Formats: sequence, C-alpha cells, structure tokens
Amino acid sequence: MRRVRLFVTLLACAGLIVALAAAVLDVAGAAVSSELPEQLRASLERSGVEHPVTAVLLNFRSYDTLLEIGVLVIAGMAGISLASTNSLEDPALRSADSLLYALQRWFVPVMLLLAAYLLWAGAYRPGGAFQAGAVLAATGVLMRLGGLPMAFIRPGILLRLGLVIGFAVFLLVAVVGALMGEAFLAYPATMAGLLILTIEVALTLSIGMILLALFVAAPVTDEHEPEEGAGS
Amino acid sequence: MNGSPPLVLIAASILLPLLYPLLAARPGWHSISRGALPLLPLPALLLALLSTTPWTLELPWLLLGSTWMLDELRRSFLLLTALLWGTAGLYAVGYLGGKHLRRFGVFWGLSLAGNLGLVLAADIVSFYMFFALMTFAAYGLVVHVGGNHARFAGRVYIVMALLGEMAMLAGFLLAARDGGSLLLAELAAGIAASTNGWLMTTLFIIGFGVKAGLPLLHFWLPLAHPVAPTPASAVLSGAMVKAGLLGWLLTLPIGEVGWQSWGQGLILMGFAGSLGAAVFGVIQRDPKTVLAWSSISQMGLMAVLVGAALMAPGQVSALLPVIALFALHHGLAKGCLFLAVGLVIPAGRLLQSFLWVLLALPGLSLVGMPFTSGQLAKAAMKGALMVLPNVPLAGLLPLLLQAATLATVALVVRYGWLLWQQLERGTIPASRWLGWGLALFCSAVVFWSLPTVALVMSD
Amino acid sequence: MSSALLYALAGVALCGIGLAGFLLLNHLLRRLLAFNLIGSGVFLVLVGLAQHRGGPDPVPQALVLTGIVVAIAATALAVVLIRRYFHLTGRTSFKAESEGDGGGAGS
Amino acid sequence: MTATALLPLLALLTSLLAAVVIFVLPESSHRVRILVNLMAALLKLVIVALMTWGVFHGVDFSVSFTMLPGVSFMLRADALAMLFAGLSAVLWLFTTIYAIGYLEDSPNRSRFFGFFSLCVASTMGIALAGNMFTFFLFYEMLTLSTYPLVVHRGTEKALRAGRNYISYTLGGGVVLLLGIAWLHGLAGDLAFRETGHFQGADPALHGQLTLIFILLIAGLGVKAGMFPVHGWLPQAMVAPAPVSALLHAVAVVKAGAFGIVRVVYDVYGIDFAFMLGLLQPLAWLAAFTILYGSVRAMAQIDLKRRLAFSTISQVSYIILGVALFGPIGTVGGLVHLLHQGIMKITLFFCAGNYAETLGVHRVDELDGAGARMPATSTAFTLAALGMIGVPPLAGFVTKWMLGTGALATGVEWAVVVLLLSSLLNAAYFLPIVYRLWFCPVAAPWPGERRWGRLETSAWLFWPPLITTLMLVLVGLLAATAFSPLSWAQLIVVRMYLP
Amino acid sequence: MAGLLFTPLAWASLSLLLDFRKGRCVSWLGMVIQVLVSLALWYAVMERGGFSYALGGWEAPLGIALRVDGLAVTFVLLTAAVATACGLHAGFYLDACKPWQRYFWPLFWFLWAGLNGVWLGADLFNLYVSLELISLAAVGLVALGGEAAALRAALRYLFAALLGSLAYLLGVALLYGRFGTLSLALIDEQLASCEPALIVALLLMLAGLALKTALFPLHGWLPPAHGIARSPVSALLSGLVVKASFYIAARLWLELGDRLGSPWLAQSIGALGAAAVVWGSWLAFRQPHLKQVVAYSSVAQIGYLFLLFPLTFAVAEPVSLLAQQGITLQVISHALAKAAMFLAAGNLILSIRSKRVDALAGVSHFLPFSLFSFGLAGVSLMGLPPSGGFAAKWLLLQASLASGQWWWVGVLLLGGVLAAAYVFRIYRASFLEVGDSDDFYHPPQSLEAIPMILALLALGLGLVAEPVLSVLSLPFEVTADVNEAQL
Repeated sequence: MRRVRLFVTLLACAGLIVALAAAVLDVAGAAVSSELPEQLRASLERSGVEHPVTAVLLNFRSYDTLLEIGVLVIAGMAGISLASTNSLEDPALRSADSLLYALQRWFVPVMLLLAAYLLWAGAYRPGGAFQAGAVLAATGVLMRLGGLPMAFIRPGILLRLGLVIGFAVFLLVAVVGALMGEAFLAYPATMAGLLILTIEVALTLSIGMILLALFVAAPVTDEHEPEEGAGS
Repeated sequence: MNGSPPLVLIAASILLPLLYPLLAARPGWHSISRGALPLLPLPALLLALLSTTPWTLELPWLLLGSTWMLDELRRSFLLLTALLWGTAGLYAVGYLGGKHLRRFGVFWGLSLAGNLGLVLAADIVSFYMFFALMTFAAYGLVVHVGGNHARFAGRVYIVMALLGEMAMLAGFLLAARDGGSLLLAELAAGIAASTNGWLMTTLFIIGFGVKAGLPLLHFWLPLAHPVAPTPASAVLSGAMVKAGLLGWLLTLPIGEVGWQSWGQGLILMGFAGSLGAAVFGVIQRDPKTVLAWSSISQMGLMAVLVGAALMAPGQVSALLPVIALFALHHGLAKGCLFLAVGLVIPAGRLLQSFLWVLLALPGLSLVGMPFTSGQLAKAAMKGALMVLPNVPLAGLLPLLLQAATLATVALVVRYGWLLWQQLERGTIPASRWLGWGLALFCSAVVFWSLPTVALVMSD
Repeated sequence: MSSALLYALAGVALCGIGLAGFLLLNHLLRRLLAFNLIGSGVFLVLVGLAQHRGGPDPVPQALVLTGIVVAIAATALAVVLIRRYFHLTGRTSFKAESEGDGGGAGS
Repeated sequence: MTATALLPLLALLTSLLAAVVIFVLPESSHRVRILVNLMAALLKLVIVALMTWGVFHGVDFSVSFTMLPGVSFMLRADALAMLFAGLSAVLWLFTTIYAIGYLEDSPNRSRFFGFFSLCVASTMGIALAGNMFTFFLFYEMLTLSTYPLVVHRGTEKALRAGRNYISYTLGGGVVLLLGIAWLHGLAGDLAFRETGHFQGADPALHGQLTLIFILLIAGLGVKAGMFPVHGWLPQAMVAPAPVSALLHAVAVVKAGAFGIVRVVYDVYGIDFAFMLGLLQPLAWLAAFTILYGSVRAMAQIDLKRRLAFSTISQVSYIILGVALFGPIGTVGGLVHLLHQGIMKITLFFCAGNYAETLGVHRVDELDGAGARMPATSTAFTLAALGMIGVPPLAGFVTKWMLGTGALATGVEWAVVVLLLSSLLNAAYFLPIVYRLWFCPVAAPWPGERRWGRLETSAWLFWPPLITTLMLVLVGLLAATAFSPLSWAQLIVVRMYLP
Repeated sequence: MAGLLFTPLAWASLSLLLDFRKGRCVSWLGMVIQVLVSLALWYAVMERGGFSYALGGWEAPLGIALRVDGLAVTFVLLTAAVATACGLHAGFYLDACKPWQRYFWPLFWFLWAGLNGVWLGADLFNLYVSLELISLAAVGLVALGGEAAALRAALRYLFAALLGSLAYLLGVALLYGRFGTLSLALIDEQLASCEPALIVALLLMLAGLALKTALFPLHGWLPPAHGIARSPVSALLSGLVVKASFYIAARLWLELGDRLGSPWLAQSIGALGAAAVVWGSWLAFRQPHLKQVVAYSSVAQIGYLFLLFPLTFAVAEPVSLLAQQGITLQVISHALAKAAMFLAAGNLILSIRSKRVDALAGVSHFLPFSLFSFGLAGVSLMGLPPSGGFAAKWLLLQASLASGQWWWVGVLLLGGVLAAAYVFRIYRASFLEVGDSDDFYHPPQSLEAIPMILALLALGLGLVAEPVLSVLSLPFEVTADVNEAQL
C-alpha cells in the first residue's frame, strides 16, 4: 500500500514536472506584447526612487507591499498570541561566556550599521526595508542567543507597538494621500521620495521586530483553556 | 301551496319529533319526556286530517332543494304512521322503566321524524334522508334492551339495512341522472325511458325490499322485531315496514307500460313470502316472533299488490287505494297485536273473557273476519286482483289467496295460543291499557272513518 | 535557451520535488521545508520565465520579494505552531491521530 | 397599495405576525397568548369573509412581485382559493380554541402555538398562492412548520413518527420541486388560470408534460396521503389531537389535495389533462386509495389510527372528484374538501376529548362513553354518520355529487367504489358508535378527569359541538348561497365556462 | 473606497494595541463605519454602475487596479453584514479574561481587509497576497488559545492553504510569463485562443483554489479547522473565507474559461462538486459533534458552488447568467445561513456544555430561540422556500434544465434531501423530552439575537432575490472616476 502510494505520488509529481516544463517552454516560445516595461521606465522618475524594484514595491504596487506587511504582522501576532512569555530575552540562555560577549559587542553595532545602509541603498540599488529588517532581526537573534539583555524593548504594549508601527505608518501615509484628494496609496509627486523613506524606516523597525518576535515566540504555557462548552 | 294547511303545522309535524331528543336527552326530566311521547305525532295526525286536498311545498334552500307534498296515497300512510306511533307512544309511557329512558326517547323521536318525513318527502334527496334517518335511528330501538340477542339482531339489521341503503342510493343516483330530475314523481317516467331501467328497478326492489321484508331480504325482521321493546316492535312492524312499501310505490315504474314481467316476478315473490313465512312462523315459541313472521307474510301480500300494479298500468288508479287500505289495515292490526304481548291479564274472570275477545279482535281482523278491517281489505284485494289481465297462474290465483288466508289463520292461531300460555297475571300502568285500547279502537272503529277507507268503500 | 529559462526549468523541477516531499513526508518540519522548496521553485519560474528574453524585469522581482516575505511569514508562523504542537503532544506529524476527525477530540 | 392587494397579504400576515408574537412571548404569559391567538383567528376570519364577499362579486384580489428572474411571488384570491382559505380560517378558530384547552398546563406552549400559527399562515398561503412557485413556497413552509407539532410530545415514538413524516413530505417536496422547475423551464411562470395553460399545446411537448404531471401528482400525493405514499399519516397520529385535527382536516392532506386540484384545473386545464389520458389512472389510483384506506381502517384498534386511515380514504374522494372529468364530479370533489375537513376535525376533537377526559385511546375502551360524555359522543356519532354518507349530513352531499358526477360522465364503476366505501366506512365507524351508546361501561376509565358542570373542559366542549352543527348545516342548507356546495358550483362555473 | 480598504487595516493596527474589552468597543465602532461605507459603495454602484479604481493613481498594468462592480459590492456588503454579526457575537461570546483574546480583534480586522481585497481585486498577484492575508489571519484565529487539537487543525489548514496559494501563484507566474501583465482584464483582452501552457496555468490555479475552497476530495482540512475554532471564528471561516478562493476561481473561469476550458474539465469539476454535496452531507449526517455536522455541511454546500463550472461552459448567455445568479445567491445565502448556524451552534454548546449532538436532548424545552435560528438556517441549507438557498437551487435547476445538463438536477435535489437529513437529526435530538429539569445555561439575549437575524436574512433572501440579483447585472464602466470614488 505504501509502495503504491509512493509510486503514484512520484508519478504524479513527475507528470507535473513534465507538464510544467512543457508549459514553460511553450510560454517562452510565445511572443509577449506587453507595454509594461515601457510604462515602468516612463513612470520611474515620478516614483520618488531610482531603483525600479523598490519603485514597484513601494510605489507602483505599494498595495501589495502594504498587505504583505499585514501578512507579516499577522504572523507575528499569531506567534506572540501563542507565547507564554512577553519578554524577548531568555534568562536561561544568558551567557557568561566573555569571549562571545565581547564578540557580540563588536558585531551588533556593525550589523545595525549594515541594516541602515541596506535601507538607504534600497532607493537606487538592490536592498531596502525587508533586507534591512532581516538584518535587524538577525541582530536581535544574535543578542538573544548570546544572552545580551534586551530590556530596552519592553514586552507588552511596546512590543505590539513595535510590531505594528511600520504597518501603521505605511497606512497613515496611504490614507493621508487619499484624504488629500489623491487615490488611496497615492503619494504626492513632490514628497514621494521622503514619504517612501519614512515608510521604509518604520517598516525596517517593524520587520525586525516581527521576525524577532516570531523567533522568540514558541515557548509553551501549561495553562489550558477548556474547549468550547466542555464544562468546568 | 294550494289550499294546504298552515306551514307551521307542516314544520311542527316533522320538527316536533326531530327536536324531541333535545328534551329527552336532558337528565332529570324523565317524567316530562316520557309523558311527551304520545304527543309527538299529533301535529302530523292533524296535518293528515286537515289536508283534504293534495298540496305541494317547495323548500329550495333545504338540502339540494327539496319538495314536500301530501297526496291521497301519502295521506293514508301519514295517517297510519301518526296513529300507530301515537298509540304506541301512549303505550310506551306505561311500558318504559327508568333505565336508558333518555336513550330510548332520542331514538324514538328520530325514528318517528324519519318515518313521518319520508312520507311527506317528494324529492329523492329528502326521501332518502328521512328514510336513512328512520333506518339508523331504529337501530337504537332494536338494540335498546341489550344482551346478546339484541346485539346479534341489531348487527343483522344494520348490515342488511346498509345494503338496502346502498342499493337505494345507487338506484337514486342512476335515476337522478337518467330522469334528469330530483322529484320522485318524475322517477317512474325516467326509469321507463332509460336503458338502465332494469338495473334501477332491481336496485329499488332490493333496496326497499329489505325494509319490506321481501323473501331472502327478510332475515333481519324476525330477529329484530321481537327483541325490541314492545312499543318499538309495534311501530317497526306496523309502520316502518310500510316505509318500504311506500318506497316501492314511489320509485318503481308503476303506471308505465312494459314492466309486466317484473310485476309477475314480484307477485310470485310476494306469494312465496306470504306462504313461506307462515311455515316458519308457526314453529316459533315467542308470540312476537310469530307476529314478525306474520308481518313478512302480510307484506308478501302487499308485494303481490305492488307487483300487480307494476304489471297492469291500466289498473293503477284502482290498485293504489287498495294497497293503501291494506297497509292501513295491517299496520293498525299488527300494532294492536304487538302491544297486546306486553299486557297483563287482570284478575276478574268476566273482565278476562271480555279482554280475550278484545285481544282476539285484531287477529280476527287479520284473518279477514266479517265486519273487520281485514274483511274489507281482503275483499278489495281480491277484487282488484281478479280483474287483472293475464296474471301468471291465473287459475291458481284464488287458490293462492285462500292459501294465504290459511297461512294467516295459522299464524294468528299460533299467536293466540302462545299468548294464552304466556300472558302474565297482575297489574300494569293504566297508560299501557290506554295505549293498547286506543290502538284497538283505531283498528276496529276509527279505521272505518278514515278517508282512504271511505274512498275504497265508495267504489 | 537562455539562462533565465534554465532557471525557470530548475524552478519547475524544484516544484515537482517539493510537491513530492510535501505529499510523502510526515514530519511536519520536513513538510514545511518541502513547502519552502516549492515556494522557491515558483519564484524561480516567476522570475526566470519573465525575463528570459532581454533585460531584467523589475516587476517580477518585486513580486518575488513580496512573495518571499509572505512565505517567510507563513513559514515562521508554521514553525511556531509546530513547536507548540510538539510541546503539547510530543508529536511531529498528523499521523498519530486518526484522520478526518481531528477537531472533535479535544481535551 | 390598494385594499385589493392588501387584503390577501393581511390574511397571510395575521397568523404570521401572531406566530412571531407568540414566539417572543415568554412561556408563562398564558393570557396574552390566548388573547393573541383568538384575536388573530377572529381577525383572519373577518378578512377572509370580506374577501369571499368580494370574490363573489367579482373583485380581483391580487398582489405580486418578482422574486427571482422570471419568477414572481403572487397571491391571488379566486373562488377556489377562497374555498380553502375559508375552510382554514373557520377551522383555525375552533382548533385554536380547542388547542388552548387541550394543552392547558402542558409545557412548550409557546413553541406549540407559534408553529401552529405558522402552519395556518402556510395554509393560507397555499390557498391564496397565485402560481405554482408561490404554492410550492408555502407548501414547503407547511412541511417545516408542522414538524415541530408532530414531534411535540418529544417521545421516542413521536420522534420516529416525525422522522417518517419529514422523510415522506420532504421527499414529496423534492419530486414536486422537480416537476415545478421542469414545468417552469418549459413554459415559464405559470399563474393559475381557470382554464389551464396548455390548451392546444405543441404535441411534441405532450410526452414531457405527461411526465411532469406525474411528478407533480406524485409530489402532491404524498401530502394528500394517496396510496402508496400514505405511510406517514397513521404514524403522525402520535401528535396531540388538535394537531391531528389540523393535519387531517385543514392543513396537510388538504394542501396536497388542493394542489392536485390546482394542477389539474388551473395549470394543465381539465380538458388538456383529459386529452393526455392522465385522469383515468388518477381516478383509478384514487379509487384504490379510497378502498384501501377503508379496509386498513377496519383493522385498527387505536382510535386515532383508525381515523387516520379514514382520512387516507376520504381525501381521495376529492381527487376522485377531480379526476372524474365533469363539472358535477368536480363540485363533489371541491365540496368534499370542506366537508371532509369539518367532519374529520369533529372526529378528532372527539377523539381528543375521550383521550383528555377519560384517558381513552383505544376503540375497545370506549364502551359506554356515550353516557359519560353525551355531547361529545353525539358529535362523534353525527360526524361518523356523515362520513358514511348519511343524509342530510355533509358527507352525503359529497357522495351524491360525486355519484351523479361519475354517472354523468359514464364512470359507473366509481359509483360502485363510492357505495363500497360507504359500506366500509359504516363497518369501521358503526361499531364505535355502538360501543359509545349501547355497551355498558366495562372498566373504570383509564384516566378520568372532571371539570365542573360540563362533561369536559369548556375549551374542549364547544368546538366539536360547533363543528357538528356546521356539518349538519352545510348538508341541510346545501342549496343556499354561500354554502360550500354553492360555492363549489360557483368555482366550477368559472372553471368550465371561462 | 479608501475607507473600505483603510478601515479594517487601521482598526487592525489600532486594536492590536488594546486589550480585548477596549478592542471590542473600538471594533464595534469600526464595524459601524465599515457597514456604512459598504452601503455607500453599494449605493454608488447602484447609481452609476461599476467602475475600476487605480490604487496609488497607477493604472494597470503598472499599478494595481480594483474592479468595483455589482458582484464585488454585493460581496463587500455581505462581508460587512456577516463579519459585523460575527464580531458582535464574538464580543459577547469570547471570554474577555483570557489574555490571548486580545489578538482576536486585529486578526479579525485583517481577515476582513483580506476579504475586501479579494472581492475587489483585479490583479492576479494582489489576489494572491490578499488570499495569504486571509489564510494567515484565519489560521491565527483557529489557533488562538493554542490547545493541541486547535493547533493540529490550524497546521493542517495552514499547509493546505499554503500549498493552494503556491499552486495558484505558479499559474500566475505562467500567465505573467506569457502576457507580461497581471491584470485579469488585460489578459482577457490579449487571450486569443487556447494554448496548452495556459491550460496548465488555469488548471494549476483552479487546483490551488479548489484546495483552498475545500472542494472534494481536497476537503480534509476544513472540518477540523471549522469545527475546532470558536464559534464566531467558525462562522467567519465557513461563511466568508472559503468563498474568497472560490470567488477568484469563478472570476478566472468566467473570464478565461470560455477559451481555456473544455467540456471535460467543466464536467469533471462539476462532478467533484456533486461528489462533495453527497459525501459531505453523508459525513455531516454521521458526525457525533454538533459543530462537525455544521462543518461537514459546509463541505457539501461548497460542492454546489462548483456546479458553476459546467453550467456556464458553452451554454447560451441567458443560461449562463441564470447559473451565475444562482451561484451568487448560493454564496450569499450559505454565508448568512452558515454563519447563523455556527453562531447558534455555539450558543447551543454554551447551554448544554457539551459538543455532542445527543446531549441536545430536551434543549428544545428551554432554548427554542437559538434552536430556532439553527433551524431557520437549516431551511436555507436544505434549499426550502422561501430561503435564499431555495432561490439559488431554483435558478440552478432552471439553468441545468435549460442547458440540457439534467444530471445536475439529481444532485441538487438529492443534496437538499441529504441536508434535511442532517438538519433534522439535530432537531430530532433536541426535541427528545428527558424530564423537566432546566439545567441548561441560558445565553444572554444579544447572543441569541444575532444568529436569529442572520438566519432571518438568509430566509428572507429568497423573497428579495430579484433586487439583489439586479445589482449583479449593472453595467461596468471602464472609465474610472477616481474623485467620486473617494468615500
């Protein structure tokens, strides 16, 4: 039975590969008559950033990005909703290893710097808020694993505020545009660059927080809520 | 309504007995409701006496539109019904105990209403309605006494009555279609004209034959009549069986040409019943059963007369009064005989012999003694039958008639014998005597002054 | 055949392999990895197919970036759930319980 | 909105609103509930009377709006509608009164009366429905609103009966829906019209139309309790007596029978249905059901079950009348719709009285009940005689009309069926009557209760007497204007002479 | 317009900062706004017909456009109604003392935002992101509270959702590779004839979406997830979330199906739907737990939706319209009825303190209101008049008959009967009388009223089906009028 299942599954996957490959080749052979690249080039200067990917991400298709951040916030939220601890640091992991500690003291500022650079560079070359946020989160992970105290981030309200700040700023900008008579998510052409930078900064912070929170959140509480209606 | 009695009288003659159950059903009013029994048919009697000319009454709002009428034939039946129920009612006042009195009163009233109504009804639906009312209510009278006998008799009665009703209903349905009219008067013509005439005639002969005790349809009669309380037996045997006869007269194609063989068949059936009943009757041990068989026997003779009317369209006008006369005679006499069964012989010797003479009187009348109603009826019958053209077994007719008389004699003798043996000695309420006496009076005296009789005698 | 198309075909292969893994593996983490494999395959197809002729197209790159973030979010959430599930039940797969009646049997 | 449009809606809403109010009322507010019940019933009676008067004088009461693309919700009061509406309005009043007494001191009254009113609202909707779609709408609503009534007692037996009931009726509903949908696909939205819609339809469609007809009749036949889909009816007898009365006399079986009348006359048109050769088999089926129900009834010991089989038999009279293809037969069938309702409701009231007052449920426990409960027993006797077809009671008028109708169209065998059925009716009713009046009380009553002066509670006492009076009067005064018979004749005149 | 997208997201972030009680107050305010905005948008579409809305001022293909047509606003309004009801119910129903309940509100709002995104989306990739938003929020809601069974269900749900999304995205990748645009409308314009690669793409997308919609035989994840979640969450999931992926599938099919589909494909999808109807109903009938019954009923009801595929493929325009209207009604009525049913089931479970069906014995004595709501919702599921379910069934019947695909008639009718079987099973259980003791917990009036209102809406939908459906056929103007659209 198992063998049959294995065989069938493998066969199906092979079939999928063949079909997909054929489709890919078929598509590759067809002529594309899209005006998208021209439009993109034409609109790039109005976008407020120079790098096309960032422009697409944060201006042309900023709605996608907004929702994407929403997804991240959800994940972070769902993560901490399951967590029993509110703190980002784990006392059990606090290390007394002085070498590691010293190393970290060197690494952390460098990584922070790197994050800032990535963020700034995003405007004209590969980089941007997500990359910066990821580095930020990595810094946090490192600090946690290394046992650095992170008391500066208060659990609870501050944590949640951190989670949501990027998203909130993004949204605020979006709606301000709408209130000023533009479409939802439209930036005034003159301020586009500045606004995008603001959003990116806030996003970086939030993304870092979320990824860190997700890393931390998973310990377990022993407290059980009785299932719905199961009686006391 | 041409010269008819006041409407209120017509209404009262039906409604009084019909609504009487409401009075009878009241608990605690025993003496009043019992006392009212003989009064119930009084309006009807008055109506019959006052209606010197035929009248017709249209009641289009009732049922499917109904018509009531009273002609000579009906008047005669109405008289019989009213008289007999009245006397039996009077008798019942003294006869009934307290037990189930209310129930008896209810069914008595309903049966009476049905019996009176069917006489007055001139359209199919009303007739059928009253007939059914009488049939079903009489069941209550039959089983009144209770016990196994009564229950068995009741079951036989109701089954046969239902079969009769169904046959009747089927006949009426067919007749209504083919005749295109709901009036009884137009029934005969409708039947005669229809291709289904044979079917309808058969259905009617059977349907009413059950009530009239035609041979093979008679089984219920010797069972039911004896078990009923005596006054009820009297009306069952005296009045209600006559409803069957009236049904025949009203529904069969009498007066139409071409029903000779049917008439002949009916005559044969009638004689068969008349003679056969005597054979069974004389071996009975209960005077009431003997009387029941005697009723079958007498009804057989009446069936002979109906058959004769069916056979000879030309003679109808002569035959109808004869039939009415015979019915009247038999009803009154039979009523007397039944009521006598419930009597008690008083102590005084002289009184006893006088009483026996009186007791014998209706019996002798039945036999056809001179100066009795029976003699007149028999003579009329013989006269009417003898002049008929091509009667079957024409030669045998006198013989058959004599045989019938003989049968009657045998039954009456047997009845007298049983009565002699079984009649108790003691005292009974006066109203019983009064009822019986009144019945006897009607049969022996009033009879002669009744309009129908006068009509026949004047012929 | 351009190199971009090669990427796309590699992505196709990844999809197939990932799907097989997803369907055949029981361990939850492995399934999650298989899912990530499929995800990578899809992104490769998306980017590779779109820019197999001529210059880079920034739109699919941006899409893929978004897709990656979404995938990361989902993966992270899944990891949290798996860890907690493991902690509560000591199980690393669905198999242990009877199939089809997962919701009913609560504490 | 004019009065002509408002009245049908009002007729519907009186009981619908009553239902809502009753549902909302707390269980303990008996007086308010009784008041609401009675007021609604009276109000409805007045409205229906008004509409009847209007219809008689040719006023067109109708209201409609489009519900779905191509389908409209349509209420319309024609003469036939008023026949059924009148029946349910009148009998609702008495059943309500009866039910108030019957359920005194029993739990779940709020629920009961709520669904009860809902049930009547559905019946009213069925009566006033102006097309097949609307008819179906209320038809299914009826199914649903009667279910809680059937299972009201909540016993295992009641629940089983309820399941049975719902399986049958929903199954029938599905078949009916198929038929209606198919018909709709074929011919569009069909408003009921007195001569039908298919006069001179394309012969190519005849096959389909025949099939649809069979579907429709099969679907409706379930509720009408036709053989062989009558199985739910005797089982549903576990319901409280007023419910049985309602199911049998007014609502459910009548809805089925009424639907068949609508389909035959107002959708297909009698001539067309005859031309398709559909009426003959229908008549046979009805005739068989009549006899079958009667024969089965004889074997029942439980009083209500006996009445149930009697219903199976009696409702098919209506269908027989419809299928006889003739105006007189139709009159008979239509008038039986009412007459059977009055008679059957009386019988069930009486059966309920015996059960409630004496604790008697079986026929053989009834010995001597006539002396203890004369009024109820009189009512029972008269209703039973009416069922047998004894003149001048309601049943006789029906039988007479059916009989003459059958003969007029040359269907002589139907008369034989009628007579045979009358005999069978007598065979299972008369023994009961005999026991009531002529048998001595054999044993103490299983569960006797006493109420002051009357033989039973006043709520229970009067309804059967009033319906008995009605069943006598509708027969006795059949020839007057506004009697059921005259009304049925009016309908038939409008049906046959467009 | 902006409000529609903005409010849920803003409220999501706002409520994240608050605890459950404060979040509740804030959320109720938000719901009011959402309902008003939805109504206004609906009214606008009623007045002017549909329009297209370019986000950020960037027209497709460069930017993301929203398509605001009759269908979309109908669903937006439906979402507003159902979500509001669930939100109100949840406010009373959930235990405010549990610390994790605070996360209910943000997840709830994100879910709502995602749903609106799907209804209005006209960009294939944006739809993907919206779907993921919905999926993750839904998974988060299921897992909320974090006990083992819930986690298990949530994980199964998550895996299914992710796999489905990726399959969909793969299809999108192929389409983008072929057309260089993500706008569904533009693809529709450029698609001239059938190409095998595009069929593969369509199949992938449909398969992914079918998995997310829990089409038989891919339904395994749904009953545990919907059954284990808290009742308001179940109501949201069953009522709205599964419809989102179906909505996308239906839009794809209606836009591209006529060229990329084949009778074979249409019929087999229909057959799967039919199988879902039968199998789901049967399983629902067999479930021992109340909410599992309702959850399996969702599987069955979703099956109906997939009859859209055969009934709109290669049939005359009016027939296709009938089928579309029927399916739309089915979506709406199922959303309302199922939400009502889950909420009522939640109330019932609260009062009997057990999840089992047979524990319902005697409850009809004391809790007729919730039971009544349950029953009314059941009426719609059974497809009995005058409910929306009936109207839908009627239209589908007509469409089946008119298109000559009579075999679906059997499915539709059989489905109704089977639904009756499981609904009446519940009723039967509750009508059983077991003594007079009232040891049931009586939920507050507000909890009872909400499912009642939803059930009545579902029931009355059939009566007003015509006006509801008339919105669907409003004209769609491609000329976007951005300014007026700002609400």
